[in-house]
Amino acid sequence: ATMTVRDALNSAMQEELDRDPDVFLMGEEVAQYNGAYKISRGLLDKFGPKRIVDTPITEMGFTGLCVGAALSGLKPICEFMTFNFAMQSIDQIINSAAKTYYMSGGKQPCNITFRGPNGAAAGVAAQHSQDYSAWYGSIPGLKVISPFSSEDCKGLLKAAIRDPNPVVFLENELLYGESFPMSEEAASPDFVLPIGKAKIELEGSDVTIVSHSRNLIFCLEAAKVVKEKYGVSAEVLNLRSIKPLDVPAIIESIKKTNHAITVEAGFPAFGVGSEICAQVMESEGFDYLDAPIERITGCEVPTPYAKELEDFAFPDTPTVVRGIEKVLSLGEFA
Amino acid sequence: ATMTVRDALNSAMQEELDRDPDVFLMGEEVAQYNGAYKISRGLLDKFGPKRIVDTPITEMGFTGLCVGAALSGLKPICEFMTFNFAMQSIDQIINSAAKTYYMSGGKQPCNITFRGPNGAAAGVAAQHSQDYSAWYGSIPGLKVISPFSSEDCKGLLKAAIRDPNPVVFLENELLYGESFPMSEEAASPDFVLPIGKAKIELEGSDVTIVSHSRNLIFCLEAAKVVKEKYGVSAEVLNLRSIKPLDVPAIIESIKKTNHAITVEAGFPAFGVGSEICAQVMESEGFDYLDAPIERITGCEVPTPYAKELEDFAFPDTPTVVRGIEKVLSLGEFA
Amino acid sequence: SDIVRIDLPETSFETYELDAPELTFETEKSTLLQMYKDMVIIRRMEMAADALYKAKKIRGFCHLSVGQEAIAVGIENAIDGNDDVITSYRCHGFTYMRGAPVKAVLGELMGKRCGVSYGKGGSMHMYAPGFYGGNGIVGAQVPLGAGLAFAHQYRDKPNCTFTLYGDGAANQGQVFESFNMAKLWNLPCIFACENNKYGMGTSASRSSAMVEYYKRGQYIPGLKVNGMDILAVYQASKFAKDWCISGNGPLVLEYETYRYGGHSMSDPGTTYRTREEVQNMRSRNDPISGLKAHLLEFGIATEDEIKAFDKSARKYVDEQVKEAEISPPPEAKMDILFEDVYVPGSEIPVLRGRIRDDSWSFEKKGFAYK
Amino acid sequence: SDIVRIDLPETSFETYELDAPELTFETEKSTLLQMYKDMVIIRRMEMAADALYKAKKIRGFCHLSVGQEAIAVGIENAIDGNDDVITSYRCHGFTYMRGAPVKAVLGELMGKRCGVSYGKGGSMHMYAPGFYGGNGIVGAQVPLGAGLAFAHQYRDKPNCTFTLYGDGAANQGQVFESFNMAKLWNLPCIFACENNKYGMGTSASRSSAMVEYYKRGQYIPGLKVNGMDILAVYQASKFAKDWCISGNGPLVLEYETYRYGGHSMSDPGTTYRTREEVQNMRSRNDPISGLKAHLLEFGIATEDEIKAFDKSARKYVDEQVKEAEISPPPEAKMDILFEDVYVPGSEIPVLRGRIRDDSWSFEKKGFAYK
Ligand SMILES: Cc1ncc(C[n+]2csc(CCOP(=O)(O)OP(=O)(O)O)c2C)c(N)n1
Ligand SMILES: Cc1ncc(C[n+]2csc(CCOP(=O)(O)OP(=O)(O)O)c2C)c(N)n1
Ligand SMILES: [Mg+2]
Ligand SMILES: [Mg+2]
Repeated sequence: ATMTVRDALNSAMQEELDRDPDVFLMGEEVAQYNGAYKISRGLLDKFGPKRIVDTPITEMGFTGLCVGAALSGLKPICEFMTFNFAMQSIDQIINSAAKTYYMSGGKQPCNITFRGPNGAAAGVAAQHSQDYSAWYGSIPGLKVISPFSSEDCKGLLKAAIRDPNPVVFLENELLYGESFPMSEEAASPDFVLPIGKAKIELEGSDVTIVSHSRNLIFCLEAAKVVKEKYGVSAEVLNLRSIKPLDVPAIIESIKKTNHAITVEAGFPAFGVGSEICAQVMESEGFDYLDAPIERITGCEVPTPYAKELEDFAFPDTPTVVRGIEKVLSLGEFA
Repeated sequence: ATMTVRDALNSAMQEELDRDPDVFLMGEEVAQYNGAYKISRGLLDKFGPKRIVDTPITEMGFTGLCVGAALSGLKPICEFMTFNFAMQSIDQIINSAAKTYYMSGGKQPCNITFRGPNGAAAGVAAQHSQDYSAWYGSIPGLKVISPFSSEDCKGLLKAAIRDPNPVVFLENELLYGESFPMSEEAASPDFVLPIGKAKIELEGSDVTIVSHSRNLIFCLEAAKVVKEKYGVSAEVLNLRSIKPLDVPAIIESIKKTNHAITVEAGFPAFGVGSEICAQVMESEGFDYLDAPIERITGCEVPTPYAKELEDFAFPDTPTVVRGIEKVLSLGEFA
Repeated sequence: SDIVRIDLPETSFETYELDAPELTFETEKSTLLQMYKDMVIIRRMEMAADALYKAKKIRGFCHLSVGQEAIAVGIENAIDGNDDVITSYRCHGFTYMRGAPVKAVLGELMGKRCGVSYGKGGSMHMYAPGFYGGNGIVGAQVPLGAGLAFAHQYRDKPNCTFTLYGDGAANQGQVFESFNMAKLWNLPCIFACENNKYGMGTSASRSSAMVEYYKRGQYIPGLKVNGMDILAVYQASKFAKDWCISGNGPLVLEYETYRYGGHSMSDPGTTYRTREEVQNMRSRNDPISGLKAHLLEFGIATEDEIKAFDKSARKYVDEQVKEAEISPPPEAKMDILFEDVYVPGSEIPVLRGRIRDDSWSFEKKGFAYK
Repeated sequence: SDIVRIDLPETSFETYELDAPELTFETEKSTLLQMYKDMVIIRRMEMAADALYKAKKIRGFCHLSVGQEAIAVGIENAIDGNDDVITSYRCHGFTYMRGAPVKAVLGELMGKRCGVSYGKGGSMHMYAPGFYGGNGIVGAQVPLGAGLAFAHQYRDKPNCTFTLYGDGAANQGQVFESFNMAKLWNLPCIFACENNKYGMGTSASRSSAMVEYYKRGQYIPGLKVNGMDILAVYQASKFAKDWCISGNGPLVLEYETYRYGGHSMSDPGTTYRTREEVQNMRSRNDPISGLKAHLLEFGIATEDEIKAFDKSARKYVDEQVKEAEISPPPEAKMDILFEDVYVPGSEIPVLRGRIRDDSWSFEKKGFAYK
């Protein structure tokens, strides 16, 4: 069977709302409007206005309110219409949610899930297109998830909601409508994925492609291209989580392939790829590398509106192919 | 002659306020109180309440107000009591200041300087100790400066105020009272340093230590230690700026030393050191490295209060020494 | 004579800690005529945008102000080029009124190089002299507007800033932070709430504990205005400017208005309100029909003349659409991509491409590593 | 009898859209006595903190509430353990009143393992059952408090939350965002402004366009209380709890108070106000002296008995100081450093040290790479 990412997220919330009366969903347009992107469709009808709560457009306020409810022992799911708007409330996410457990010497936990679309959609320009993976990923006290497929979304959102720590769950608007296979096991309400384990989406032996979220589509396509063009066997690794970063899985793959590229849609500097390069360099994985790791990233510009320019702003299949060619000294890099 | 960092910052502002009537200073306690850390001492007396403006404790509001004034052509210096509080207004810094020039296709510049202490002071715990270098450094449209000495502070703050782009100027509270030599040239009101050029604080031939801001103290001390202990000649590079990052200077030094460590006080993941590792790995500098770059960073914990633990949370001289020993296979790493 | 005397209905204004503007005032016939033409052009322009969006020639978000035209046009007639305006993403009418040609607005929507932001901003990010956007972050423009007003005061200029925001935005904390500073410092800032009754799918009463937006400055006087009547908008806006430049400090205006369409092109706008409600507003309160009645009543134009205006407005917009459509998009070139991140001459040396090899050097004016 | 009748002065309250609490009420003698003892202990505790800071045994920030003790004590007497309290960094008195021993407060200040937060939080980050901090970010605790109130409502519990903030914090946007949600959703939240006249060096009138903080909820009723009179604080706080649990929704309280010392230990507190002002408050309005007069007046205690209480409070605090002083700090060990980042059993596998070799593995319960 298949399921869209939208439905996977919806059923993850539904199951957890069913399972635990302390779970509630709060955010802009989540209730009566069924969600700006319809992720919460039907939840108001099923769980009523006490548990599915529409808010005013006051991110700082409702984020803080959700964190307060979490400090009190409830398990809020705090939806951001997009994570761009969470920049208004990032102080509450970091200073109130992520740090309190530590500051209290372990007295005051905060079981909360912040979720919503992260990164660019199509044609929404600079203010609506930022990818916050690395920012949140840098914060001790947070866990940061960036799922790809419907199974990822379902299994990891449920894990996030159950996790006793604050979790940032970064979705991708352009994936919401995508369908993915859904195993029987994953369809069960008991299905939960462990946070922090990368997944090999495609096994291969010649080059490791490390990516997360929607860019995996391009990675998988690029893997096909290089297979056909050069007979190259690419291994595609879906990080699934940014914090923790499954470095052991990356290293293991590199030991096999001796080559790696990273692919992400965030700004290049201080990004996910940078951290992976640094961690591989300082690990035993380094000795297995036959070429430097190549980073494929978003371009270092605020996202332009016009398609002709926007097309340059984020990774695509040809760019991933170029990255593979580069680390393997093929094509233009031969 | 010598000058404290505090006085250097003060005179930089004073000179620019003198030079350009469009420059004004706004922030909490900057006027009547002479600055929470006395950086703006005397400025109210000299320039009056129109140009030295005390604000309510409303970071989002006064940051946005400063950005609006900058869009209108004024040149605000927006002081944050610390950059921790700027997390409340980071949306205005990024979405309104950094991105507008691009979103307007170059029609709407924004000449503004955001400044204040960044990173940890002593014993101020988790909410008051975050280092934002990498976050701001990731944003195209911003320049990010992290000065060390009094000359850095004076020359670069003046450059920041004059720069037609939004500049984030990250100071360090623990450096405010430190004295540094001040050349005659630097004492002049015409002294301006170019943004983006790293400075060799100490020449050396065996290992490159790349750092910024206050940690350079430990780097210089560590250089002495390894000199005495092993006869190692360390080159200490003061980045001065996080965006742009002077990678050419780092590579040049590595070509000479073949070994490098990075030292910073931020959280380790997705940090300044990560980006340096990645950029060196993908450059010709890589071929000159005889060992992987070692990152010395803040510890991956929210900053603890008790000194016994806080001491573990940030780099110090012995840790820098260990880093050097590691890349050179000396001491415990021999 | 060229002058007409306007008698606004008693219901035009409601006041808070304030004496209402005069209901009676004089204005020039030509002004009313021009107001009419401008409203018609804005409406046509946005109807064109609607069609272009449906034809997939506009991407991403597109927020139309159909129904709300009286506000942009009324304000512009009350201020001059040295005054400032800033608003949210619902900005096409304001952009046009501040001087951008229709072609430049539609060109921007279509991501063309002839667009006001050269195709880099899109629907939400338009600028013009004295117009500071177009902001995509709800509420963020409000402190920016206070800053524009601060600059007027700093420069000792007798000017004001109209800072527009929606009924949904009116709850944002930074609005209140701006109120506080503006009052403390007596800034010539008009906080102007376009209350169109909904923020996306949320009605005012579900988002706001107090829906009398003109009172929400609390310690700032307020004025509620029938925002569907351009004459009331005009008179209130003139009053507001006058208030500010007379040194009275800030003012909160509430323009009561209505958007006929959905929140953005992706919202049908029908799930959270009834068709009757929309139909009622359209048929009874339309600002264009309202002004048309005045033009006829005052003998400023005949039914035929008005038809002719409408026709020529349509023709004009159609031409502008065509011109914008055939205009080229930005060339898919790296120098254009990397342009405008920093002010020319002050760039950082290299901006990175998606792959390191595509990085751009401003010194070389070419790829950095090739 | 054990009961006394209190007649509060007319000047105790000012109201906004509200009927004032009764000025006359009865309470137990023992309650008043306990209030006195608690205020004296808090004052002694903070004087000890002052001395310890000067002796460099406390690091970083340290914000004392000397002069403001009536608020923490008055509120605690009006609520019960199922109600919640949250405040800013000026939190020592509240922490004590919510059940933490003096030793644990002072221990935390000195970064000792016996501290309420085991030495990890310091002055600004203290917690106790029903007490949620201690927050170092001005204003941030206000939406958190609204969330605590939301939780009471969610659980259908007849409880309320006291959300304290300063006159400076009162301008923060998130305060208004919280007001709005609390009123919309009828949350049992008491927004309680401790107006001590200054936010750091800025007087209320220089930070706030409107200094009647009890009115600033605008659409939320408000009550101003003489915060230097613990009986008024007590009565107002009881009224406030009652208001909330009766389903009336939120309430804004303003406790008018004064801090005798500087903003924090690094502020002498003398550059922005006169010594006379401070002296006046101390000598005429001190909450402890005020209650002492009542104790004498009602014959609850004699001058000698009170002296004895004072002495024993001093002795008790001195002992607690000593115990805290000799208590050990956290051991300088990596497992303690890395503890409490995540809830045990749900940690991420490895947290990095300053150098990779110092990274910690929760699986190995030791260094990750050694
Ligand atoms: C901070 C932030 N939160 C959420 C959004 C998403 N959003 C865009 S417009 C809008 C509704 C705004 O309503 P209102 O202020 O009434 O203005 P209107 O659209 O009616 O003109 C929302 C929720 C956003 N752009 N920014
Ligand atoms: C967001 C933020 N901005 C600034 C500060 C620095 N700061 C700490 S306390 C304070 C003054 C607060 O005054 P008030 O709210 O009146 O409380 P009081 O200290 O008088 O109890 C300031 C500016 C901070 N901690 N957080
Ligand atoms: Mg609206
Ligand atoms: Mg105060």
